[in-house]
Amino acid sequence: MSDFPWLVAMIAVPAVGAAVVAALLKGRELLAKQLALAVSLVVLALAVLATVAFDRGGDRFQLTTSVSWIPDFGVDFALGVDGIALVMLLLIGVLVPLVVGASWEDPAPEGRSMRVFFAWLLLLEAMMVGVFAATDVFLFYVFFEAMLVPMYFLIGSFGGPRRQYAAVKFFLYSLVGGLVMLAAVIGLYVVSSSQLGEGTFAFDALRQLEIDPGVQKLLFLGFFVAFAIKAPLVPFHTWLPDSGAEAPIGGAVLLVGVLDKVGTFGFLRYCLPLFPDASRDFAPWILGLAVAGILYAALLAMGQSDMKRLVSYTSISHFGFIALGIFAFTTEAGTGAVLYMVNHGLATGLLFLVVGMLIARGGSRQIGDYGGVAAQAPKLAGAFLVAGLASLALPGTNSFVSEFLVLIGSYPSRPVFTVVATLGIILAALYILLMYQRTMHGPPRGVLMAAPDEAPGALGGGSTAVLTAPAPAPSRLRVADLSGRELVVVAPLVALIIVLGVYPQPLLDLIEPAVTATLSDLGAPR
Amino acid sequence: METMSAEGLLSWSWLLVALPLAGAAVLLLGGRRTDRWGHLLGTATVAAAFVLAVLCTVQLAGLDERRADVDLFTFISSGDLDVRAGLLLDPLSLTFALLITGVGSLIHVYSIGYMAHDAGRRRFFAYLNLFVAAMLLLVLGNSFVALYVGWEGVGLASYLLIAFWYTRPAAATAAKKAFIMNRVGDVGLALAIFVMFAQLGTTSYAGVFAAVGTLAGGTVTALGLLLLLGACGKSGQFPLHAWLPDAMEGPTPVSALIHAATMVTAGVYLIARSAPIYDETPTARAVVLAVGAVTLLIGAIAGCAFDDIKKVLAYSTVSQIGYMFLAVGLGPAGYVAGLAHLLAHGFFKAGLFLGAGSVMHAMDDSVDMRRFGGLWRRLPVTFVTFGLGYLALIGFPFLSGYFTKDAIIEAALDRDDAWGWVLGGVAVLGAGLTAFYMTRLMLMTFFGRPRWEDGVHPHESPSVMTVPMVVLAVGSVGAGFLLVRAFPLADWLEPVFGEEHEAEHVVAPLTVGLVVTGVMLLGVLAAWLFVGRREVPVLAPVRVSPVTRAARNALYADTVNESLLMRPGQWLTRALVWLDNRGVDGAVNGLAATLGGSSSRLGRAQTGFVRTYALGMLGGAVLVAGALLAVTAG
Amino acid sequence: MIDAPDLSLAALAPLLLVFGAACVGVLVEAFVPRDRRHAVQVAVALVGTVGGFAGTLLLAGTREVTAGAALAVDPAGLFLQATVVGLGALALLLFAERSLDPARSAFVASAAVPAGSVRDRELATSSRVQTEVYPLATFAIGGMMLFVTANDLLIMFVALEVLSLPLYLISGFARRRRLLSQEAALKYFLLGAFASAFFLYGLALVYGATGSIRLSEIRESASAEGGGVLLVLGLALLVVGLLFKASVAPFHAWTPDVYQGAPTPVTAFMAACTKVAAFGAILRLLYVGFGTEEWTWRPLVYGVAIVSMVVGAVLGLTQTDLKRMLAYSSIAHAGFLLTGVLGLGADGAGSGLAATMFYLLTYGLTTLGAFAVLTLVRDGDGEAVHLSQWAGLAARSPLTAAVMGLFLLALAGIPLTAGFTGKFAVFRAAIEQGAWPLVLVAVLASAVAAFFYLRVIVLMYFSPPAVDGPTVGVPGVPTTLVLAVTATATLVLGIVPGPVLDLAERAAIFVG
Amino acid sequence: MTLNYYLVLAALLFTIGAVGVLVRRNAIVVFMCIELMLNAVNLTLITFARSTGTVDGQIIALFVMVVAAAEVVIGLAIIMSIYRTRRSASVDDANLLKY
Repeated sequence: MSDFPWLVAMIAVPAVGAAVVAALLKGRELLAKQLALAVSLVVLALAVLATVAFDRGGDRFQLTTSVSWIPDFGVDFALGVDGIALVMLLLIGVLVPLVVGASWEDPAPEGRSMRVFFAWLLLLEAMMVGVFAATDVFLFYVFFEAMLVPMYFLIGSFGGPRRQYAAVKFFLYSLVGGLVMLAAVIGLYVVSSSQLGEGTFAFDALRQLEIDPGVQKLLFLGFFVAFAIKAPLVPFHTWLPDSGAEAPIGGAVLLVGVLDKVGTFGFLRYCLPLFPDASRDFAPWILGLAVAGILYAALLAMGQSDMKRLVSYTSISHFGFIALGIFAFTTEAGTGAVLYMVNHGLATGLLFLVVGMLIARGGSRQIGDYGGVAAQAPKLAGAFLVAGLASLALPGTNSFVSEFLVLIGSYPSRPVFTVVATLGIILAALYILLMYQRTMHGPPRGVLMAAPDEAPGALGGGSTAVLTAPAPAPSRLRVADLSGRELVVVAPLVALIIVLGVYPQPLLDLIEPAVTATLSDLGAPR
Repeated sequence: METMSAEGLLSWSWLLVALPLAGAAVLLLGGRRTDRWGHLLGTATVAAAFVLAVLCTVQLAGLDERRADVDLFTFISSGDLDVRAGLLLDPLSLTFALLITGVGSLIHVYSIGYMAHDAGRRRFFAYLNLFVAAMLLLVLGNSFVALYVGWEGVGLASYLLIAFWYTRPAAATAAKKAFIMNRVGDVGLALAIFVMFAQLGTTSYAGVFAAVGTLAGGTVTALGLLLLLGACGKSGQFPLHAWLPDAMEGPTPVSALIHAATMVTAGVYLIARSAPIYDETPTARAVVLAVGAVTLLIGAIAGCAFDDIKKVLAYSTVSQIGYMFLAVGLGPAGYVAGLAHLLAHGFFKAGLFLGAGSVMHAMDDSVDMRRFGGLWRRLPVTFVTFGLGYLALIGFPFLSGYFTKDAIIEAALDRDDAWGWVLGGVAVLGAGLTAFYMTRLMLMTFFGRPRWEDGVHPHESPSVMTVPMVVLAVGSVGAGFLLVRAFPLADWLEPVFGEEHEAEHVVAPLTVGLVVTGVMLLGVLAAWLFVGRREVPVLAPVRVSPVTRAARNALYADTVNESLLMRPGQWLTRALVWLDNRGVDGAVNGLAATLGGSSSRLGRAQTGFVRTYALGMLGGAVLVAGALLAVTAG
Repeated sequence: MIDAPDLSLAALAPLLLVFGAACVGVLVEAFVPRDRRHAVQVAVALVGTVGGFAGTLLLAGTREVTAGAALAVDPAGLFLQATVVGLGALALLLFAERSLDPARSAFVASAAVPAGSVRDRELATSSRVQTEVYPLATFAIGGMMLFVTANDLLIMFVALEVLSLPLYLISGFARRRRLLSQEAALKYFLLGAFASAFFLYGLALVYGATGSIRLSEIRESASAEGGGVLLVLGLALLVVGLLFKASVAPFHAWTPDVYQGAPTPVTAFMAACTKVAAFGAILRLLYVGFGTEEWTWRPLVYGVAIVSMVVGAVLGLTQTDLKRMLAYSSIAHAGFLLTGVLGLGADGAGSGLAATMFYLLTYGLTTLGAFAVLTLVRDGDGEAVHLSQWAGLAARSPLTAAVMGLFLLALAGIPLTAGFTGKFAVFRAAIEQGAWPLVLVAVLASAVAAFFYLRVIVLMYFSPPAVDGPTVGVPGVPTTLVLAVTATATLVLGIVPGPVLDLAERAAIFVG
Repeated sequence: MTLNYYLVLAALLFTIGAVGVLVRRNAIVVFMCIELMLNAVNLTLITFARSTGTVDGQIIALFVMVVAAAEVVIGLAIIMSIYRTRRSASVDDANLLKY
């Protein structure tokens, strides 16, 4: 069972699926959707089976595949996962089918076709799997950059009013980071060739290098910039609110839920083990950035009037917690940080989906255009509340476990940073409840009021397309509550949020060994 | 303290939490199809929990250890951190469990009637069940983490219930305010847990209390203060008390159960539970005392000035919990007294709120006492039950308040130092104020000439509402005597707080009793002089003394919060948004603009004239040659 | 009594084939009736170039210095020759495209007729096509092949002229917008001649300093008595001449104008082949002739590389004409190539040569393809090259947009395209020699450059189609072939570059 | 060393040519200046041939003349065609292509 090339399959299936979907004839939209859904479900199944095949007690990297790819550069097509990568693969597997479901009834922007949307989506999935599964730094880089293209087209072709600006901004930010990292990757290769005779990109080999501290600092910074932009840490963050706000909901979910995790994943997988000394030297600064980011982004979130921007800022704040957990260098915090990546993907994913469903009904992203929705769409409100509570890390939801682990794990080694970070939980409550109160509570307001001639339920329909706000008008409209399809999309996330909130241990058992290994690479100060 | 795992019925005690939780789940997920019987299910689960609690208590009383651990499953385990989900059954936790489920059941029953005509009744019972589950987890959990989970759980339930009528902006805002101020306290609690883990490597009661002695004094004090911060947030103590009166926006049964009887006393529970920590740190304990005393007065003073019946009761709650903090702040001498007062308060304050609810029910949901008056004839049952609760609260001799409050005052005086006298004095003064504002309330509500608005026809509430009120009234009459004299709570709690040492009294109990009663009577008299004798104006007089104005503004707590925190926060947020857009993002866009600008500026060099290009080439050639020569020379 | 120098005809076969084809072409002009001329010319030119290409492949591995040590037929030379002649053949196919332009050719019927004259107008509509371009282009290709194998400065100079003169001419052959075309020719010619004067003066000085013009001997005497002022000046002027051809800033001024004015197929030809030839010569001159003077020219190359990358990337930002934009991109890429040139280690070690040659191949293919796409999108008078005209192209013609997108991403150096592999190779070569600051500048420059490639994609995909937008012509067999080859190559060299990299690796040998 | 005079003279001629390219407008004259530069090079070559005592320099000079001749053909052709269109041989008139 375990010698089946799970990871290759998980990359190949969606890639092929994307090609097929793209090749479909015009007008075969429905078939395209069904194919996309089927493919993504297959990937989910593969992910689950791979988890079964994964032996917790076993080696660091399992389910490995390695084929020589570019011998002249010493590049292998080498895949393999440790617990950290595995849980991320599971997250991808869970999110993509839901995104497909959520985008099911989106109307395509004129001149475009949802067929293309789903094709890009599947390609993106393949790339994301690859980036987490790669155990060859070159391969990782290739996926890291190639991943931009599908997301670029998702934002640019299917996004909101300012999608062009957002898409280019997203692409250039990531590209700059990526190119700087490229320089560092090559540098690493050169170092390896000088130490091991011939250059290699194999992660396990590079881990053994003894790099001179000065060089380490340079290389570390090269990687760090790329990951800090991706994650994103303040002050490299300003692309995220634009992208998050303009991206189609499906894209936004994957962008914030998975794509950005590549940054934090990169810290843990590459920065720490490859450049231990530099990591230790820079840790205080990075922790400073992280903690500042937690509060800064949280305050900014409160200042937003656009729901999608708000959610994006909350994510930036959460990434601060993850970074704090990673650079605290303790098992508890590290494990918590990885779990946080997963949980944040689920919680913020749900939040984005629900916000998208609300926007689809009201046709506006402005908080001020809503009010009293709960009275008419209790299910929607409920899902919104669960997502919000998860996002403010209420005990009983999954996020609590990870946030608690991060903080309690960081406290012993970094008390000051932790105390400041803990203030973030007050702000989290503030920004979530502010948004919830303004949209769901109070008397009906804004776009819920519409001209009498408009038929009741005119705001129904399940699409998550991003429109611009219609002018508010006198009388009341009925907001359709979640449709059956939307419930199917939302329910799994809600369930996972609760279950992982009460019984997170299975995931922790998967993650912890990998984190311990990483920290042992970090080793004692040399 | 080594732990012995529970067997028999006790090992099923997790059902205490599970039952109401299941109820909540069914009601929330079941949707409309559970509307018809939802409230019954909700009540049933809590009632069942109560029965179970009683049985557990009986069995526990049988054990010589009077302590049992129920280990359930691993909650969070990573690295050195190992948090197991489990329950700790001992007299303290079960006492609370009984109070919560008992009073809870009564209020559920009451709510059946009270919410009969509300479209969201099912939702209401779901939230109530959720609250009971969380509250039970809070008191039964066997580690600070479990407590924290329940702690925030009740916070959520309280949020949902305060905002139950969420279409009213006031309700929504009050709910948010409550949650946020609670969160402030939660930060303290969370930090305390971090410190425990960092210093002791564990968060379970057993582990922490066993090792707390080994900690440095400063650390223990820090622990104590952090826990106190949490307690203040939850129990509406100074300086985090401003949310509790606003919380009255919720339906009255909620005010009775959550914001009077149970949740707001969680802080007292926390401090009592953490006795081993506070035993190590007189400093923190002194702060607890100070908080208690200050809050006691603030609550009492504010209570005198409001015309909103629920607000008055809310401030009374604040003040009474101040008494409890004062008590537990006294240490071993006061724990039992504090808890006794807590239980008694649970009865009579719940009763008073239910009574107030019944009054509102009769007065078309009006809460303005200036529009009441002369209700005793129309609402006999309510009047009687409410009256008994009133007497119990002001400490009328031989009713529950009398015993428990006096016990606290005695304990305070027994310190036999200046502090003792100050605290005792404050407590006595508080008793007088309590008598004043409660009498004022009685007079304005039940006596005098009716000042009802037109179209209001007061009528007694249905029995489903009155019965619980009667039960609670009985409780408020008897609880004090039972707890202090008949079956001393002290003996029952002895395994938790150790032998009750019979302190020799500085002032004879009888004297204390007489003094307190005297002050109480003075308060009543004053109230009659100010309110009872003359006609109550329907509109609150505007030209009043600064003292009254201050009292009406609850001593400006909200004003301070707003001007010190809210406004600056909003300002800071606006500033940061500006900074982020203009500054951080502006820098990036600026860079892009600069590149674009320099591009078109450099582009000018591309004049299209061959001769310019040639010049450029020549210049380049000269540069190249020069550079090369320089390199060679150098 | 002078004895004839040894001529290894085998080693010269590719050159002879191409030049032969060119001469035959001239004869064809004279003797074949006009109506059949075009077909014959195309046939002859293709036979010559494809034959030459085959020849270079057959010769793979030979290392000999022949023709009186005037030519060095070595692996590197052959690799570059193959690249030049291969790309040349593709470019010739673009020349031969007849189904796109309503007048059935991109070239003016008779260059001698004044633009805008009566005769010109009637010719513009006539079906008469001119065929001199084929022998001219073939001569240019031959010159380039000679250029990259020239083992002595005189041959190099002659080759330079042989490749340049035809280019000057055919730049002026555009059928449409003739004024621009002629202007381009004039500028290219004057500046080109100016530059070759510099090259020649450099030659003279080097000759004076070393008493020889043979690269190997220059190397010896240079290492023997070190770099005298004369030698250094000579080197400088030689380099200037070559950098001009390679359109490296600050000698780039002609590039945008000429690229824009010349007929698009010719632009494609220049962009791809001239670049290869020029860099081939630069590599040979610096590695063979001045390999020991490496300490001298390294800082120079370092400097011009930075200038070139920055100028190209920054100036490209605000271009609205696609051909001009690609011209600036070619300037930037010249900078990237120079980072590869720096990859020469002590005693000839280092992967610089291989990397640079590989980059030349990938860049040539990609840019050729990009220009080929330009020829498809047309409006009333010729190609629609203004950026705004490309808005919403994806909606109108998805395939065209997709192919263009691919080439642009490759130019931007996105992984899984040839462009990325090339960039990686040259950057690696540079970092191995410790030139990481240069690489840092390079990556930032390529990020800036990426912006204007992206802008085209944004326009094609994310913008609403322009009203009265251009029509996308249906390419005939030749252009289709070119697009197919270049696109495929761009992908293959991105996904499985192994074999070709290996080839370049093994071919990285200069003799002489 | 008298030969240096020739070199200096050649250098001067080359410079004059280069400057001429920069300052003259008429395409023909500009082109002539370039020719002047080439001939300056020839002079240099001959001088060096003399100093080094090899004939290579003279041979190169011959080559250069041939090439120059070829260049003239091309150049004049281009200039003529432009002149016939625009009725002007001024290089400054030809600047439609810029920026």
